[in-house]
Amino acid sequence: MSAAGGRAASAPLVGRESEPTMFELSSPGRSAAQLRETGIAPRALEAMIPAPHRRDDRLVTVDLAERDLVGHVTRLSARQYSVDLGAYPLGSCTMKYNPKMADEVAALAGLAHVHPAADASLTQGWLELLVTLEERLCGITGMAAATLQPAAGAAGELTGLLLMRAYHRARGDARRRVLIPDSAHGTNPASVTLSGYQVTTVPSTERGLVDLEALAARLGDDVAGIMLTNPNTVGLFEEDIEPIAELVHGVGGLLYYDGANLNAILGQARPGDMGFDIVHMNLHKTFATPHGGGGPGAGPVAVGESLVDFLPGPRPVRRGDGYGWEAPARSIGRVHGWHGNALVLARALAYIETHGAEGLAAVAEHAVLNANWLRRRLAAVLPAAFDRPCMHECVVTATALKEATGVRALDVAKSLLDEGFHAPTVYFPLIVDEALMIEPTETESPETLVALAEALERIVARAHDDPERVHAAPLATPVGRVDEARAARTLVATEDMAARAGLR
Amino acid sequence: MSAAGGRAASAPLVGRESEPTMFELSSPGRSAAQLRETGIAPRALEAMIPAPHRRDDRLVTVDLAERDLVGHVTRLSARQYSVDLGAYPLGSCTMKYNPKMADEVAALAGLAHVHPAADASLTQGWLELLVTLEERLCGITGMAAATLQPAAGAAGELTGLLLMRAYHRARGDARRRVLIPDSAHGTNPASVTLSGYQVTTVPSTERGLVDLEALAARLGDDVAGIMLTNPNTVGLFEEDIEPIAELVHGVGGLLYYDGANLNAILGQARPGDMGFDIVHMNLHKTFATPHGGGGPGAGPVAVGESLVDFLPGPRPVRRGDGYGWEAPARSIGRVHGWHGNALVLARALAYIETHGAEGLAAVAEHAVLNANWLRRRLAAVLPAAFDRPCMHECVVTATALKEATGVRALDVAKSLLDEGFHAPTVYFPLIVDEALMIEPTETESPETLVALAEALERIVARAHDDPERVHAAPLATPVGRVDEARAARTLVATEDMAARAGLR
Amino acid sequence: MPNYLPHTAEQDAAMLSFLGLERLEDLFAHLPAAVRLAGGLPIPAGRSELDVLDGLAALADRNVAAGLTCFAGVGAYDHDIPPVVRALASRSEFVTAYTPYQPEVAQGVLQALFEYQTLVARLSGLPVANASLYDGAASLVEALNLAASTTGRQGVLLSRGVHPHWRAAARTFAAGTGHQIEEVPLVGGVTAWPMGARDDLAAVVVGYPNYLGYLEDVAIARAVADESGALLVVAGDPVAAALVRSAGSWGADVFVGEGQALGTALSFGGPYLGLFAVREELVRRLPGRIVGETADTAGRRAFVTTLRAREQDIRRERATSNVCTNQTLMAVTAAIQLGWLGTDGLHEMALRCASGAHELAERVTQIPGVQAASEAPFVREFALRLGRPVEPVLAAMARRGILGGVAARALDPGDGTRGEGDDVLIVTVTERHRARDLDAYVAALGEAVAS
Amino acid sequence: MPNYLPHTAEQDAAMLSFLGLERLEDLFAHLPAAVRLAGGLPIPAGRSELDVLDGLAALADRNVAAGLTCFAGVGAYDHDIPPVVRALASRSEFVTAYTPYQPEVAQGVLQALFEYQTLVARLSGLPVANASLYDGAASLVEALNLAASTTGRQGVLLSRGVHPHWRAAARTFAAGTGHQIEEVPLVGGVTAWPMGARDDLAAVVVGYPNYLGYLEDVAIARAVADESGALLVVAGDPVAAALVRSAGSWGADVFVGEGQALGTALSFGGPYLGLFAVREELVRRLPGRIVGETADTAGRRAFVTTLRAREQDIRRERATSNVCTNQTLMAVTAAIQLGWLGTDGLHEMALRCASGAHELAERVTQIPGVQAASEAPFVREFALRLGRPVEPVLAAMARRGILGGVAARALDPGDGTRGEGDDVLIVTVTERHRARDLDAYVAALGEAVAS
Ligand SMILES: Cc1ncc(COP(=O)(O)O)c(C=O)c1O
Ligand SMILES: Cc1ncc(COP(=O)(O)O)c(C=O)c1O
Repeated sequence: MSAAGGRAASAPLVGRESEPTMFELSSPGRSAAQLRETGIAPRALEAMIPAPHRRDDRLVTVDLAERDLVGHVTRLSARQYSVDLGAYPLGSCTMKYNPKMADEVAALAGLAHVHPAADASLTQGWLELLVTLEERLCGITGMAAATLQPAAGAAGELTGLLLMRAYHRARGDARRRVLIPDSAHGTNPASVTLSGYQVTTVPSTERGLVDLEALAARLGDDVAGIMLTNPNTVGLFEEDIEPIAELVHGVGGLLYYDGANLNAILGQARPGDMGFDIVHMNLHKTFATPHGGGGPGAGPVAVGESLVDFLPGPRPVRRGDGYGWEAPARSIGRVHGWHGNALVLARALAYIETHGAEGLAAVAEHAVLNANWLRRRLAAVLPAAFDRPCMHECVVTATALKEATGVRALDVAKSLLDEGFHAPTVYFPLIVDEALMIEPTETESPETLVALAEALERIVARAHDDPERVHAAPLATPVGRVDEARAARTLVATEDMAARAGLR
Repeated sequence: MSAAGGRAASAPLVGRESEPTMFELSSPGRSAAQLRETGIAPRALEAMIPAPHRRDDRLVTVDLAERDLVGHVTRLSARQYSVDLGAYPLGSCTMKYNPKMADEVAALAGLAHVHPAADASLTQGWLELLVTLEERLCGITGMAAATLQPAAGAAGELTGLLLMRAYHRARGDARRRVLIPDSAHGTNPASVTLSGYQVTTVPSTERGLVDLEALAARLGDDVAGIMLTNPNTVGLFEEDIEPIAELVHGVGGLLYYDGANLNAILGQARPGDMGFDIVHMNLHKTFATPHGGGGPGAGPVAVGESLVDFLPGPRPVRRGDGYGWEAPARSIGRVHGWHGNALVLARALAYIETHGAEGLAAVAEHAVLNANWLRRRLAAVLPAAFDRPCMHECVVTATALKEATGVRALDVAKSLLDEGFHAPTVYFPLIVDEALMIEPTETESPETLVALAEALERIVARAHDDPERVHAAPLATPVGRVDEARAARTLVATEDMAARAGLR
Repeated sequence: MPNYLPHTAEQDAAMLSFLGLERLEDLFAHLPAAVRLAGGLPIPAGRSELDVLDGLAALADRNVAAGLTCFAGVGAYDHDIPPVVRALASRSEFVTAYTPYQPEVAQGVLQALFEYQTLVARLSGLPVANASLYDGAASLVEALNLAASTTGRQGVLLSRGVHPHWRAAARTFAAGTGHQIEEVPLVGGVTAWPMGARDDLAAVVVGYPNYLGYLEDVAIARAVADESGALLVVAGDPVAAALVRSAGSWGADVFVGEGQALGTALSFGGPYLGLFAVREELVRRLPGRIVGETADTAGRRAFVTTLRAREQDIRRERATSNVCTNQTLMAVTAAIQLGWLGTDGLHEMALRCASGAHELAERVTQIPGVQAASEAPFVREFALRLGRPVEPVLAAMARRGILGGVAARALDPGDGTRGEGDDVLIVTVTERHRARDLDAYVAALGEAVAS
Repeated sequence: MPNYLPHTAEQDAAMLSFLGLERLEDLFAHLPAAVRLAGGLPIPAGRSELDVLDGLAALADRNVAAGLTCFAGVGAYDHDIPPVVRALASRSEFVTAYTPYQPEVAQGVLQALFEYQTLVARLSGLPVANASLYDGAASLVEALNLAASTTGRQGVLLSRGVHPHWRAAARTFAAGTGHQIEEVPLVGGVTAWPMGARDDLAAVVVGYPNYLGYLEDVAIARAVADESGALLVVAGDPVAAALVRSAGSWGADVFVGEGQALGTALSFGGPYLGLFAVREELVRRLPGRIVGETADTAGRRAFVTTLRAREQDIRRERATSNVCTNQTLMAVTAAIQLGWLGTDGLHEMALRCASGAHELAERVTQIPGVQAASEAPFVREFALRLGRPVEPVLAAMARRGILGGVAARALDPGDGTRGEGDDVLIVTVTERHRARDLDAYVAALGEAVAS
């Protein structure tokens, strides 16, 4: 017999058992679907699909009652941490509170029920929305124009690099290398590779910033550009951005801004004003479109004047009284199946419009205030990797703690779960040993920061008193530490693989 | 300092701490509200409200950030069991799955944003909805007309009894007593008292049914009527309903049907056909409008021809091509501030329309099937109080268990929480010793029934092996057994009382 | 037929056979043949939920009122409910739970109700509130029952300033309880209380503001009650409460009110939220449920429904209230909405309502033929005398997209009177109204009374 | 300015003083003066969220397309999404979580993705699926990268039956990877494959059904691939998959598809859901995330993202994919929608689409001047030749409340070609269409082409 759909023992409220998969809950003959009355006569499959194409078996998916589906999914949700439950100080991820208002925007029938191929005359509202968002993003970044097509940050990176490539090509300039600091997020080098360029790594100084001399040494007229995050991934502002820009521009290269950390500088500084030519933004970070457990996101790319003609197309544009589509003259082409993650874009616009200029500046101020307060407060127990003012996040290191107690950054992170907080990012950036990358975001209150600091202090104290307990963490969670090695050794990625592996 | 709004340690996912109250999270100067731009000039309070009426202090409620409000309420929700998490076999409560479709009905702007005093010409949709629901409820119960005003079952009872009273009064008949079986729900005698009648209790037989002889002995021409639940609160169908009706009608009394248990007979039998004159329904049970953690409900009252003129008014009626309001000739008057719990009524209609005649009959069949299966399956461990076919629920008794092990019905109930199920109703009906009243409802699958039975079997076995563990239950829940005596002894019903009691 | 049942045909058969039965109908074999329904219910066949949803959406579209700018109030207010409140209050853990009978797994609802009780107590200026009643009318009815059981008397002086529908409901239920309700008329928009001590008086009830929107001198009502040893029941409004003296500070024994304004949509009149608070001495007579704070076996803070000895399942025929199911979800919603508004937001919101109302009152009373019904102070609603029947005026305004208010005589108190007169219109302003809405109102009313 | 920040003024001051600072701007003192923004952002001031919501709702109202009966498809389908799916998929635990980096507190998302992977594998007929990619186009791009890295070759034979936008995207990204894409034209609605072995061929890509709706003989594509040792990539549709042979059963190495039809609204084109499944041998080359089953320290079943050695944060410049954020929420939604549909529901839904499409195809091809673009079999969409430009026809139909389909030439493949011709209209039927909708379609098209 299949598993019981009405037993809640996997909900942390009443139990610690595992939740059956929907396939274990499945029972042939059971069904939740209710299809409308159409009045259209059904036809025999045989009369429509000739034998060579016809499935000869029934495609078996799963057979659930609506009640059991609801129980299952609700219990799964109870097994999931989220911003709405508590703080999520995950560095580089900007897990701020996502205003619920945006959910209602995304649910508007007039936005949600529009076919992407409908003629522009029938989608004027959407086009105005997209054009407005593009203008706002350009205002925020200090750029000339933007494409809204990229579906996430990494897609934005690759788009931006292809723009860089097209720009150089158009000038008959076959450059080959792109510089990236060693602190960069892993998607940066991956995107460079996919764009057909080669990565040249630029080391960081002991201050956590780009090594200007090393940079200069790596420059040459085969350098297409540099990819920078500013503030960078250790949370520090690249104070030498002006000389960097001058150097790179000096050899004819372009500056690419990885905007994942834009939250720190909203209304304080603009990539365009720093000399960047190409900027991608992670709307799912800075502009509070919720992250969806891993996605969707949106990664618009804004560019300076000299790159506008290369933008992906078609682009939504103002046209007389209304709006239409236009392909840029030397467009690199499409980078999305349609027009980008439109509903994510609508959410971001809603966020920008509620905040306005002052509100966005206040966001950055409080993101930076929170991070610096935590950095200072934690100095005694988990010192910052670089002892200077940070921006929206701080990277601390557990190296000393490990040496003294054997407790590692990972153990601290897992213990934090038991304290009622999501863990920070660990072991990133790679240039910091035993890194814990903490990004509180501006929507966490000072009281929450104190509680978080106290929790970390308790954990560090416990590491000295009772390291075993810290190694054993987490204990309060639905499952304890997970055997990741086994998962990778014997891949069990589907219910059917589980059955073949004798796990069902 | 106030408590941390971003710490999730009260969410069972990561902790077992208590959640601060919203007042503990409060911090003056903090605010979530965003009011619209109106363009209307604000006026000084002094210019509008004269001194004797003006508040001289600020009404302090609570001061939260939106992010902390969201965290707080989300964590509270994680501390709450619900049908959507798992089975809720709470006897007499019909905690069936509530189709989500009805939530969308209740959210329709055209229903939710209608002022109740708007003229009938502006609310034709609502009027048609109400008239249609009345027709359906009459069809389902076999009655002539219904009022939709009562806000819950108990309000329906009192309305029905006032109708009974008006009916007798109109005939110049000043009757004084209403008969109620000793198994009745507590609201029944309370309603009788509030209607100005006196309660005469009718004992049950050993078979769990109304004692016909005792009933006859209590009849007289001062008897206004009898209130019955059928199936009654022990889950049994009053098989003597025909002679009962004959007896009561014989002395000029009326039969009142407490429809809380209507789920059992949908499409199988109708109160009207059994001889009942007045029927209230709990839409929040039978018709799957969710119970809201305690309400809202809706308790329409349907009546036979002879009572129609007394119904509360104004009533929605069909009028020519459209719909209007009408006050019944000898109406008892209003029983609700407006027209009843309208959005609950809309949900119920949606449920009825999706099911239709056959669907409702299937509901009853499976509610009864589930209850009987459980009764039979549990016979060895928790015997039914009355060993005969039950309807939608079965009452089992822990008397033998208590004698053998000291484990009581309450202990069994609390242990069931640890097994991942909500507990059944305990110690009701009062006529059964150590009662556990189990109503699985039709939306729980056979697999869930098996799991529930197995859980009860485990608990009973444990009661024999390790009674202390059963007494200590629940252990898996956010709090353990609660000191109810202390709560009643020293009432702490508000944050301010808690402060005065030194609890803050 | 919908698919909400999880049973497969094979499972039905197996379960029946476990019971020694063959067909589902055998489950009902012990029902007397005469009462078995033959031929099925006389209602239509089922349809898919999507079809049903479409049908109900089409009905909803025929509610013209939903699309009008709403200046109607009188106990049902068109306030903004922000998305965050809707999102939180609709969490299924709140929506699909039952009454918190098992506190160990119901701390969510219980704590939310404790918070709600605190907020209602603060609004009322009284120390203890219950966990909700059906609506304002039900709260009034329960207040009369409480007063009668406390004083052992039956007499009620009920101001005609109390919402006509609440008065009607009070009269309906008095047929059972035997309360003797005397209604006290309004003169110039406020209650003209009779003087003189009486020995039968259980309660004196005053609306503050009254249903026309006017603020009455509650001190007089208190004096009238004191003279006869009766309880004073103040029927108040939670939004006005942000600006005016609390019921408690006027010396009320009981506060009753309609809480719909706190996060619940107009909803055609329900489900709403009955507010109820009392002096500490009356706490053991509180109708409905009440949540108290206590601890669990490990000493952790815990909440539980308490004073259950009052409850109908224990007291049965000795009970003074039969309320069981209440309006928990609306109470939870109110706590969330008040949490969103906060101290300053509630004050600001009320101030905006009042500012708009005062501006509108000034402007419309400049329209020839339109007069204020009273010179008494008001907060966010007020009454006009149009000197002509109100309904045609409202109909004309509706054609211009405005729900112009509530005709006093449309609120039938059920006592044969028809309110304050055929020409009285009650107008309400909320924080949702913009300057252009007021302009449109003035224009539409001016045009309607000019024609 | 909105109120999403929890800091009070006093708290700001206290925190600044803890840092030895005076004003918030001091936090940015170390930024070079030249890059400090003076005068604030050149964007409008903030507004309350309710005002913003109103403004966006007004924009939304200007999307006429939302109100039309939708016969447009081609990778974006107007299927019913039942309330229960919306309610479950919008639970904030799913919506507001990050990527499941801490599996101990992310079993909800992880298990849902495991279930999604299982369902995609079953739909594709291939054993392993990933946890989603951005959309169908992105899946195609990743499939080409996978094929190139597997074969060490760059050549691609890409049928013009594959969605024109996907082809366009493939071409865009090939500028970086250096893939040599050759498009293979359609003849009579199906691909006219070139024969002959080649040594540069990494992948052969066929649409099944193709973007015009037609079912092609995938065996030929398989043979073309085999001849040259290339991988076969089948671009399929999850709804059609219920009725036609799976990609796996045709011998595909990689299945790619657009999953929007599984519970995601039309959404003006995004966020959608890229489906991706492969043969077991290719699993270690899967782009994007993949969830695997394992156990925790206590032996309890647990899920975790796995094969992370492939991931960009480890591989950096050696990575063959840069995908990080994906479409998890849409993947979770798809699992829920498929859970709601169930085996029989999915089949029945697909059958209804097909029945309606075949009826409509028969009827419209009786309209003088309207011809089927191909005699090839189809499932739920098909192409018509109108013998005249399509746009004016669609405009006329829109005036009658119908979105009549997609003009083939509106789908710009970006290669200079304009699809299958100016007169080709692609028409899609879903289970939402009723008989009266088909009637209206036939009438509207008839009228439009007659004029
Ligand atoms: C610094 C940085 N760059 C790029 C990315 C990639 O963005 P996405 O995950 O949206 O593809 C991230 C996100 O993790 C990031 O933190
Ligand atoms: C048998 C019975 N009668 C009456 C009632 C009262 O209904 P309500 O709670 O809606 O007032 C109930 C509900 O608990 C009940 O079970």
